[in-house]
Amino acid sequence: MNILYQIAPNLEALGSELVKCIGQTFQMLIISGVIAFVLGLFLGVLLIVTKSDGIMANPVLYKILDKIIDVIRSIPFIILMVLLIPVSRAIVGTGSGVTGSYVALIAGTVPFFARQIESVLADVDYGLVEASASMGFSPLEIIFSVYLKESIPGITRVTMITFVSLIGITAMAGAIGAGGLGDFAIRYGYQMGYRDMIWVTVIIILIIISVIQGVGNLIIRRTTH
Amino acid sequence: MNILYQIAPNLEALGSELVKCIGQTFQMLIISGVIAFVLGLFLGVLLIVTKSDGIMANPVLYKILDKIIDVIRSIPFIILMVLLIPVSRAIVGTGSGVTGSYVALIAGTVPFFARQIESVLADVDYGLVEASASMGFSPLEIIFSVYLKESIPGITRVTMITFVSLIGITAMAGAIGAGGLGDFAIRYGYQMGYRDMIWVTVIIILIIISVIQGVGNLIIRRTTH
Amino acid sequence: MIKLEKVSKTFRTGSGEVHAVREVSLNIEQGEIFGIIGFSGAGKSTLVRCINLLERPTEGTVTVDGTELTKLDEKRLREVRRKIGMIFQHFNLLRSRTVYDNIAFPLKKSSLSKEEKHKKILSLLELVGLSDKKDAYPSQLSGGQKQRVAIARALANDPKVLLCDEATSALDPQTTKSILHLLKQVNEKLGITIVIITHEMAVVKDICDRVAIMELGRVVEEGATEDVFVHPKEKVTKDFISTAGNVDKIYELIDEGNDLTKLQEGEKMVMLTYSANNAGEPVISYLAEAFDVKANIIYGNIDILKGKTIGKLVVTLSGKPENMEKALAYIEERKVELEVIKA
Amino acid sequence: MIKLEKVSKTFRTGSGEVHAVREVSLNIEQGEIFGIIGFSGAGKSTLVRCINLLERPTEGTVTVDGTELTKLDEKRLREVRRKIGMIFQHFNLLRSRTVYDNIAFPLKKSSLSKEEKHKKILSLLELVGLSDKKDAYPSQLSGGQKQRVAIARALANDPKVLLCDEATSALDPQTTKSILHLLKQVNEKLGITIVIITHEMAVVKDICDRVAIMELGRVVEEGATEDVFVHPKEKVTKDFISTAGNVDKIYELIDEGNDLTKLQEGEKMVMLTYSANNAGEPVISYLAEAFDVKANIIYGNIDILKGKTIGKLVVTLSGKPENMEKALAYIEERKVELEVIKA
Amino acid sequence: GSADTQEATADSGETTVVKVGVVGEYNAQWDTINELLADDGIQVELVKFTDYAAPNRALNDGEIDLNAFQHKAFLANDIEQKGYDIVDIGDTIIAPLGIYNNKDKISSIEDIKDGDVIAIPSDLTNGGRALKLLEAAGLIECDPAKGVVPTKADITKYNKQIEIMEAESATLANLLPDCAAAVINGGNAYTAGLNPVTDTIFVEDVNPETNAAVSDLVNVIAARTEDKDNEVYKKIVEAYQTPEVQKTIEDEYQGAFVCAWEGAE
Ligand SMILES: Nc1ncnc2c1ncn2[C@@H]1O[C@H](COP(=O)(O)OP(=O)(O)OP(=O)(O)O)[C@@H](O)[C@H]1O
Ligand SMILES: Nc1ncnc2c1ncn2[C@@H]1O[C@H](COP(=O)(O)OP(=O)(O)OP(=O)(O)O)[C@@H](O)[C@H]1O
Ligand SMILES: [Mg+2]
Ligand SMILES: [Mg+2]
Repeated sequence: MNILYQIAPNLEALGSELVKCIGQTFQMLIISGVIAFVLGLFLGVLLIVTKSDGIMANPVLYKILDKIIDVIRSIPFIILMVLLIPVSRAIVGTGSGVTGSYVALIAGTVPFFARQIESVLADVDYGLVEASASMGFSPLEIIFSVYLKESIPGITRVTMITFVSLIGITAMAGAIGAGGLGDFAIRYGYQMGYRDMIWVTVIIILIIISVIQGVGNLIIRRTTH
Repeated sequence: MNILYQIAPNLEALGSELVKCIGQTFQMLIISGVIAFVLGLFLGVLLIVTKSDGIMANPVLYKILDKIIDVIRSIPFIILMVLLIPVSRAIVGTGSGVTGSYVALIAGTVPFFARQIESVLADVDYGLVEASASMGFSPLEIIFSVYLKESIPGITRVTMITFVSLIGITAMAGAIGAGGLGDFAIRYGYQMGYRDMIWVTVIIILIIISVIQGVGNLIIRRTTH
Repeated sequence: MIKLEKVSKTFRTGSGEVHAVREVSLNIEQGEIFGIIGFSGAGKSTLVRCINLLERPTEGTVTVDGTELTKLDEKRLREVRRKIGMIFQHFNLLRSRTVYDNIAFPLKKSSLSKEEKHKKILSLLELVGLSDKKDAYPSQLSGGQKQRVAIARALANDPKVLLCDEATSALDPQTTKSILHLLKQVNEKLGITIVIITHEMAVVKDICDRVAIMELGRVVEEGATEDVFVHPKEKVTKDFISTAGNVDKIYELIDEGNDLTKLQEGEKMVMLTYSANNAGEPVISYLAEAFDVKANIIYGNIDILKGKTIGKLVVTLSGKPENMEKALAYIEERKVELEVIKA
Repeated sequence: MIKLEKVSKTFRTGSGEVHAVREVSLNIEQGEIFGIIGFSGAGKSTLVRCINLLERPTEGTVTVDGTELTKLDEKRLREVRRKIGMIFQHFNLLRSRTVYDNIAFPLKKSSLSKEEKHKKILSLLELVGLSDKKDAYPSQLSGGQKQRVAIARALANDPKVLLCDEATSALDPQTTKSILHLLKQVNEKLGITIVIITHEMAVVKDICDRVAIMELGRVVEEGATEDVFVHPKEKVTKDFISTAGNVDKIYELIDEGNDLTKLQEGEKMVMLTYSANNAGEPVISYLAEAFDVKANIIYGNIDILKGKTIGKLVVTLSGKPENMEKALAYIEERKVELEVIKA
Repeated sequence: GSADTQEATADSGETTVVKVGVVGEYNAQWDTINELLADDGIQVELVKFTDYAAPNRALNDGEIDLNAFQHKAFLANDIEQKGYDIVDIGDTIIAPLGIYNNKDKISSIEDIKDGDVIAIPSDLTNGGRALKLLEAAGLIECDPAKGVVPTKADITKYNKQIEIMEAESATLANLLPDCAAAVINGGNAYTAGLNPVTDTIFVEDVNPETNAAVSDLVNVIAARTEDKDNEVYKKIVEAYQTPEVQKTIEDEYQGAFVCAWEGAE
């Protein structure tokens, strides 16, 4: 501990604040991460199957989804966050703090994730889809048994990429008072100029990312044959 | 023009400022976009070929690159930008303004793009790599003729995704005085509360994104057989 | 069972339209094994893919088991498809699943109990000789092993109709034989209708009741296998059968001036064609006995098709000129087709 | 030209080790066409992939054209590989390139002028009969068309050694023939050494000078094609040859009680094996002439291999009992192998 | 916390928690205030925002009870633009802006020449003020109609053809080497280790007698209008405006912040 304080002298004073911020980050990552994963997967699948050559072709729905995703992605996250405050208040009762950040974090992650899922699923060998269709599987069954099952490695890869991006935007959620590691780094490391705090947070985030990558790579190795 | 002013009353006063910001955004997007594309492609390829089962297997180099990318992605962009001010000053002579933003924008984009390129190239049929190897092609030739050539659709897809993310982070480059559309929206739309300015910028960004997606989809359609 | 009426399929490509299938009408009976042969690119795969509407015909109707598939909605089509097994030319195995799970895949919707499914899969694995590979992934299999998994998978759901797109092309003759045996068995025991695309004439001979020959998207000839083999009408059919029997090789040998084809003074080289209506004729023996004409067999292929001996034999006849003439006349009489190749 | 010494290849998989190739030593001469046959999963593909080191042998050395490949650095290996063409079992065509560009692909590093390359590609397209598909993409080709592109591509670089992994398995017999003809031609004209994996005995018979039979990763038999065909030693080889000739079918027919196999009193059904050292014997004629024994041909396959007639014939002999005995003795004398199947 | 704190009485023994929204980390004075209020059973809990636009909204929406981060002009603009129903309930400090020079390039206002880049804060709180300061320094002229918070669009005349670059307040000190000078507020300059006396070439006049506009630039504590007379909040304001707090501010911030309430020295 002493050596730690020597390397990062501000840690002594800011230690408890840091711990609180780590907690906030985890809360944001886990809750909005899980929800964004499910929603993004759903949307990504919807994009693939409703495409004009998809198994549930519906060009109108595709076009609409496609545009909505583009619109949301066109809004700088910081502004998106503000625009969504009323929405957040309607859904979770508050527009600020950790709880108030979920809606914005999800909205900032889902379109991006959905696009990536779309990209992964587009690489599934169409022969497999055909084979399942020839066995009389319904579109829903094809989605689960072929599209999703066959692209677990790809889905894992983009989930890792998205997760890291999510960590990036939680840093901005500090703007609406959600705190978190990124915000801690901005406030103390950047605005207050405590360089040691930047490195401490970066190392913590790096550990989080490494754990995620480790798990992800394991899944990829296990599911690639 | 009058109708425009009626819909967006603040446009009259802020019009010239907006035009200037559009210019700044284009400058940032084009210059850092092009450089980040080249660097990211290079790094993504390097990741794929140096992997333990790659055509130029070099686990040590892979591990180093892998970690560097993780470290950079662990740093919240706003902080990355500040940390890179001295670097930028060393390279392009200034750490602020549009010119000073390039280094940060590139550093914020490349690791992300490289990861996505890695993901795309991982999906190239290894049989094709083998076939080229059996023809006596060198690793470099295999990279260009097989990995890159065969995954143009995938590369295009992730380039679009990354490009949109790049637009997102240019909004933050306002912090070092680079201006741009996102910063315009934040300052006038959000801080000053001119809602019409938010929508004007969102629409402009949407148009930029739509053009990019249009071109991208065209390339994908042309290169998918 | 399967009725195609004026089925056409046209692909639109960058460089124009490709008429892969043109106005094909076919009637495949319940319980039949129906072969489709034709040169590469003739449209065989496309035609078969039209049967279960994997490829929606540009024109024409497809009726399977009394149901007009081209009119069904998606849901009903799925139900019908569940009873149509298909073996793909490119296998289409699920990469993320083991051999066992690939075969289990179509059983997902089956009403069998878990135990029954397990047994069924094991017996299918046994059948295709892959019991020891049940936990391997497709990427760890040889080409033939993949094809065998595809076969087992197609059979898993007890289909009423089985569509096979070159189901044995990657297999050695022994394995091919056992697979064909298996197909014949399911065909006979369970009355499954089988449509089989192949370019191996042996396969057609062995198990097809009827056969259609395709050329440039059209079915140019169609009929009972033995008829088509013995009396091919179209040039393409003849080509196929001769390449299959390999008897044409004699012409090459003659061209090459091979020793075997060099004739002595007065010898004649003839090709005898045995067909259903002259089977059981000891022609060569009779020639020797009655005309003192010796026949030396050089080349030949005599097969039994539907219980009848058919095929071709190239022989060199030698004997006195007057006997030779009589002998030839005699052969002609016995309805053995004869062609003097070289004299 | 190609020398394998104690080459072994072991794959490590989740469920244990797979010994795909075990201690194989082979010597393939310059200008030879060398066939490899064996059941599915025997290790043929793996062995051939060891020749150009696409699969690095776990043990053993590979020498091509006097160079020990297993010792070369990457750069030198690439140079050697440029002279080893390969046709893959799964084609491995580049999806983003047209047929034309796929064939042009290996020519990238060639020293030919643009004009020469163009001419060469067109002539290769002509050769494989795909001139009209030159602008098509692989996804728009039928299975056989893809294989033909792969063949053209492998020939583009004027290789000294050509490795073919089931290069004709997806092709109809006619196209197969023309491709084999082509291979034989390049082999003879340019002295290219060809290693060919196949499960089509016709391919082996047609063009292979020597053949190796693999089983469970080992080469169990090896020799000149005609020797192996006429005097197979190992059971697996016999199986292969009999399935190829299809003569074993007679046993099935007997089991089935087919009419053709029903014998009259005193008749005998025998199988005659013609081999290189009894060729040119008009056995059947002589039987009739000398013993008054009639031979009715039921089934058979007589082929010309390296200028000699070899093959099997199943005949029913009928005649007086004493004559029959003499006849059989006579046949034995003439060194035509004889086996009484049913009496 | 929130509105029910109204009912809380000072001597009920329970601690009343009041959420105060702040921006930045210049909060030493709140520790002093908490000490002063401990006896009254009032505890201030700081909610830290990084963004200037957030605290007013959060206050208006009831997510926090008070905020203390802005000057009067900013508050007035926010109320006007966004329709917030909030009021100021007490003056606090003023953070004087200074024009900090790049010592390699210039050493006085007179050294500024055409084409020089001057960086100013991009946020509204300080941006308009910075322009006013540049106007006071004689470099530009602004549209008087826009009051104390003009934007770049309101510049009517450039006396020197300077190039004004807007950047995040916290980075300004970092960007100084790229500019001729930068307008930096007290807090950020303090963080960056700049001295408001020795490192500036021009400083904002914070004396209300000589600079009338400055009264609009005094920071305030704001509350929802309905809580204008809340006793607890009044106590907090009182606690802020004590010599103890003034001492803390002076000791901690060395002139980066100047106490601006009535009665402060
Ligand atoms: N990458 C691999 N990992 C594990 N096992 C493998 C791998 N590749 C091949 N095998 C196994 O090695 C054995 C030999 O395979 P190989 O592909 O050489 O067979 P083959 O003789 O070419 O068969 P086929 O005629 O069916 O193509 C098979 O049992 C196969 O399952
Ligand atoms: N998706 C497609 N787009 C364009 N043309 C196609 C497509 N699929 C097939 N074709 C063309 O249609 C024709 C028939 O193809 P098909 O696959 O039915 O041939 P096939 O008889 O099965 O040949 P093979 O024996 O080689 O498999 C070919 O000329 C092929 O190039
Ligand atoms: Mg086909
Ligand atoms: Mg193989």
